[in-house]
Amino acid sequence: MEATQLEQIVLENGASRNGIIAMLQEIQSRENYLSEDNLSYLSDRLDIPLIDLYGIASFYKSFSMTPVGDNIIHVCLGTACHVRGAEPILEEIERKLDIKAGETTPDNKFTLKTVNCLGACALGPIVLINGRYFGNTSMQKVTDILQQYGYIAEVAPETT
Amino acid sequence: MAKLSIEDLKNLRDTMYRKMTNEENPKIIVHMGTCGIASGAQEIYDTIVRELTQEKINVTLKTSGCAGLCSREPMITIQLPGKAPVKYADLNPKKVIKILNQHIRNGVPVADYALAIGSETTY
Amino acid sequence: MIKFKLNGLEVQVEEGTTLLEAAHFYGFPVPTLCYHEGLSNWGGCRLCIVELKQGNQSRIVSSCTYLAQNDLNVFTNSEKVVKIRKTIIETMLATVPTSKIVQDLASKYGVHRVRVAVENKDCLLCGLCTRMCIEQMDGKAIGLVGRGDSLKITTAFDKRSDTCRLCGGCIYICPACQIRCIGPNIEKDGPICNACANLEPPCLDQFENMMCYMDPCVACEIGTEKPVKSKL
Amino acid sequence: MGSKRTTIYVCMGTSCDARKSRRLQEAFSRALKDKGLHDEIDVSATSCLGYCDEGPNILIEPENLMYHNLNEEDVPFFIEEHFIKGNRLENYILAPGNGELKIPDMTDINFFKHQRLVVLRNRGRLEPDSIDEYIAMDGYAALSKVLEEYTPESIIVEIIDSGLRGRGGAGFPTGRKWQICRNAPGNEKYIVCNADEGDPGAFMDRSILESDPHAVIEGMIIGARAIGANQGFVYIRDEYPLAVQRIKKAIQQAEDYGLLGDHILGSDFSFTLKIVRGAGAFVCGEETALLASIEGKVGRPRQRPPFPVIKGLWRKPTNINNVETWANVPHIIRNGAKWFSNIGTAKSKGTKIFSLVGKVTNTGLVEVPMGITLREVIFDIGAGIPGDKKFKAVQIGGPSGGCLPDKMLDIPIDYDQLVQAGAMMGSGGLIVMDETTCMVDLAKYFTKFLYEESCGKCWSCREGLRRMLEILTKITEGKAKEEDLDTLRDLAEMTKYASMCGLGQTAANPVLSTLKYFEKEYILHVRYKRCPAKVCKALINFYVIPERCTGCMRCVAACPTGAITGPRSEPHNIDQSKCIKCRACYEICKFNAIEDVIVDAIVIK
Repeated sequence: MEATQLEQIVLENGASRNGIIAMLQEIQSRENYLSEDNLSYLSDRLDIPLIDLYGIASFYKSFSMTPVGDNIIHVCLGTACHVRGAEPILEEIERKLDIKAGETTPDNKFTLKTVNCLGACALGPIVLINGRYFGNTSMQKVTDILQQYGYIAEVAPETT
Repeated sequence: MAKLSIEDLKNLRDTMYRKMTNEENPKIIVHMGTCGIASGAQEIYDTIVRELTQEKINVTLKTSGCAGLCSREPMITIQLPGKAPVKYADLNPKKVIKILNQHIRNGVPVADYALAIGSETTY
Repeated sequence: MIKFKLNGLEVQVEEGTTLLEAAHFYGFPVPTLCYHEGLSNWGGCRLCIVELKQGNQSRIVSSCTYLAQNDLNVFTNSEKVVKIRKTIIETMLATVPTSKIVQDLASKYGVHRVRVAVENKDCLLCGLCTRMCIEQMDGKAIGLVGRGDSLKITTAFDKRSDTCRLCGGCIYICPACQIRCIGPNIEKDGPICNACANLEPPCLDQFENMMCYMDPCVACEIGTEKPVKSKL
Repeated sequence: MGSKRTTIYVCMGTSCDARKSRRLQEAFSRALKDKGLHDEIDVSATSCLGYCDEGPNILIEPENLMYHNLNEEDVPFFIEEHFIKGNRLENYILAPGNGELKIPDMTDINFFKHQRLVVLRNRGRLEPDSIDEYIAMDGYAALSKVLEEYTPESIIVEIIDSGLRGRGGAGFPTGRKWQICRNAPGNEKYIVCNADEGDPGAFMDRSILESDPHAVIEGMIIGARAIGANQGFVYIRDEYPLAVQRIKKAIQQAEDYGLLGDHILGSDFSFTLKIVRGAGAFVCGEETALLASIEGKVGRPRQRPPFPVIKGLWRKPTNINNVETWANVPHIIRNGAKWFSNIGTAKSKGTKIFSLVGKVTNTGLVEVPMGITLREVIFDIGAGIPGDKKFKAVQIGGPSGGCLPDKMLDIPIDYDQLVQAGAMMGSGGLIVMDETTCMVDLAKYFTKFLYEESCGKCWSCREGLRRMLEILTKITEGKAKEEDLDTLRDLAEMTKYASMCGLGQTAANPVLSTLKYFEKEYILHVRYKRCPAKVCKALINFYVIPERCTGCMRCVAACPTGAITGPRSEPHNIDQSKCIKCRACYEICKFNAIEDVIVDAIVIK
């Protein structure tokens, strides 16, 4: 991100320590991750040790320190989703995309994340892709949902 | 908007209350909380807009938050002037079109899709 | 002055005194691990817990972070406190079995068994080194990063810190004590990355540009070999 | 009654009753007597006829005619016209009662019938983005009442008298909290709305903010007035984008109307409100962690005392209440403390909103008066467990709450009784579980959740949870010994007593409450390596029952690992070495041909 853009974010949030989380959120929402350069800029600009910023950024779950894929998948693991079988769905997505939760596919198409409750518990299990909710999901629906975002299913090996 | 005084607030309340309780047009409320949206309330809303813009029926279309019974979302409420509100549940665009035809245009609620009639009990 | 009861004794201390300071002043031994006089109070290790009793109600608090207040009724060694403290030491021993300080605590408090899986971690995440770095050395190099399973002590972005002066303060204060820093990028950054990812207990001789405060060196004293599991 | 020709049913539903339908009934009896018709026409009360907005309503049988909007003054005229002259009064006819009203009334549907709305009274009715509609429903009337008639002290007295307790967890009396904050030394004070609703399975705060954001704002302005604060913060979860958007807009509208800002409604009182978005940390629901987060720091709790009401944000007195608590305030002021304290039990006043989720037929948000039993909520409002499954437990109070079994369902919902039962009110998540939920697995789930959310400061919380998780994992894998249960208890005790903040102190509750009420299930796992709910993968295997399998290939297609094989129309086979026990086949099979068989099943009584 350009320094002028960063400076604008700093000024919009009071240019003080109090606004630091809002600044990080703004950077995160624009770039989808927090780069070392951006954090270094904030560190110098606001005179906060870089390690403090890194500590904050790594503490809160909505920040990411590595670039994410084009599509961000959130699987809700709230209690209501858990008792209705969210884990098998997460595992199914992990198998399909061949990544673990928190990782990004090598082609940079998908990032898979978990979230601890989206507050739409009545419709569990829930999968959220790029802000769109998929309620009452099941293992069978996973491929279908992923295909809407450009996932190409492998051709199933012939079974005898 | 000018800042209100206590007097202004009371007047505004009375004006708005009259306006809301003496609605001349049929009123449709689409319940659009997060759970409603997650189960497709936006699609319902869009369908209604699309259907109604083709015709010359005056309808007050509104949104609201969650109606409470999330497992039966998406839901809408229709209130014809002078009648009790009717809540519809488990909707899809197809059902909505039928409801618009029957309830809004002809004034007869679609009993098959309706969840309940009337309002909730408040203290 | 604040007046309260400490193990049944009427005591008085100045306002702003912690219960730990009061207990130590009056000669009651309260074990600590993440506490250090020269650093801010953290309250992480929970060894210094004491019981506050009031009528039928009782509450357990860490004495290093709890300020003395009038009319408290404090017990530093109640049955409940001792039992919980033993569980804390037991889990610490299982996590960092090589720490001399934890071994001593176990021996002092009669912890003779470890019922959870023994690991060979070298860090208690007590945060002493991070407070040393920022509060005493003005290093601002290391800190607690992440939370839950990913909590660790490291530098920003796990890279060699620009602000670190290799003072060794972090190593000096570490209670797990085998802290001989070998970072994640030992080949690239050299042995001192100040990431405190102390994986092996190497000898200090290898590091010419580092000041060692350890006299005597606990690591040398107990040898470089880690105790075998059967000792526990 | 049977000898009479006609009956007039007068609706005695709540809203008709409020419109004096009882007096209407009396007027009818009187008038019929006057006209000498009382032998032919009976007058009777009936439960709600629906059409509550049109009341008072009457139904005339057997004509099946419903009239509405009747006054007692109209009655003689009405009887004259309708019964004597035989004219239908079209103006008053509501709807032809066709004898079998196909659409049930709200008050006849179990889900709505038992609910009584205070905080959610505007749900589904108001446009959340319209301040005008909120005002039409008497919104901000409580604020003007406060500014005209109350001193800050008398607001606090009103809230204390109402008996309102914090809706976010432990249930500290709200008025007392305000009073402490008001009396705390210092001129600069803050108030905070805790909208960091982190409990998985609870979403009442989200729903309030989404459907009635102005109620929260109004409550906060009143609270600020009482406490003497001029600045407030709404700390809201970032996972609720719609709620963030709506409260933002609502604040903007309130500012435009001069309900926030300088000289509110022309008074000498000024108050501004700011939104702070959380960034995904459950522990920030804890007060001191929340404050640290607002100050732009890592959300780690600190030692209390000093309590935030004495030393909070930037070491200034700070009063924190959650969304539901704030949203109750305008209603209490408008209707009076007495009105509020008449609802509920001796020590828990008013209503409570629960999010009813999990294995229950009707899921959603329910607002019920305190004192109602859990059984009523789950079986009457929630309509019980779907399918032919049996109820097993209800988890109340979020991760820090407890799991209550069937025999505890008759305790009334009340702060103190729930704590006694080993659970807590919490923010109000009710997660219903049936026989297919494994309680050990559930304890493991919560422990894992809390371990990942622990800020990591306290050894007792971080390591206690990690070690408990280690043992629970061993149990679910069938590798645990019976001594491990004692270790589990010791670890739970350490976590509960030695941790600094509320998260740690309650983090062992899921383990402790399941150990207390479902110890048998633990023993089955440990001693007999059995998971009765058939959840723990290491303890179950899937087999095809050849007699039932029709060879439809559905499971073959569903199996993600290709473990199931078999030609069409012949019984399939599951290759145990490839099976990952994902249950996909079990759930898709239409012929109950797949059975999850327990390894080394030993039947015990």
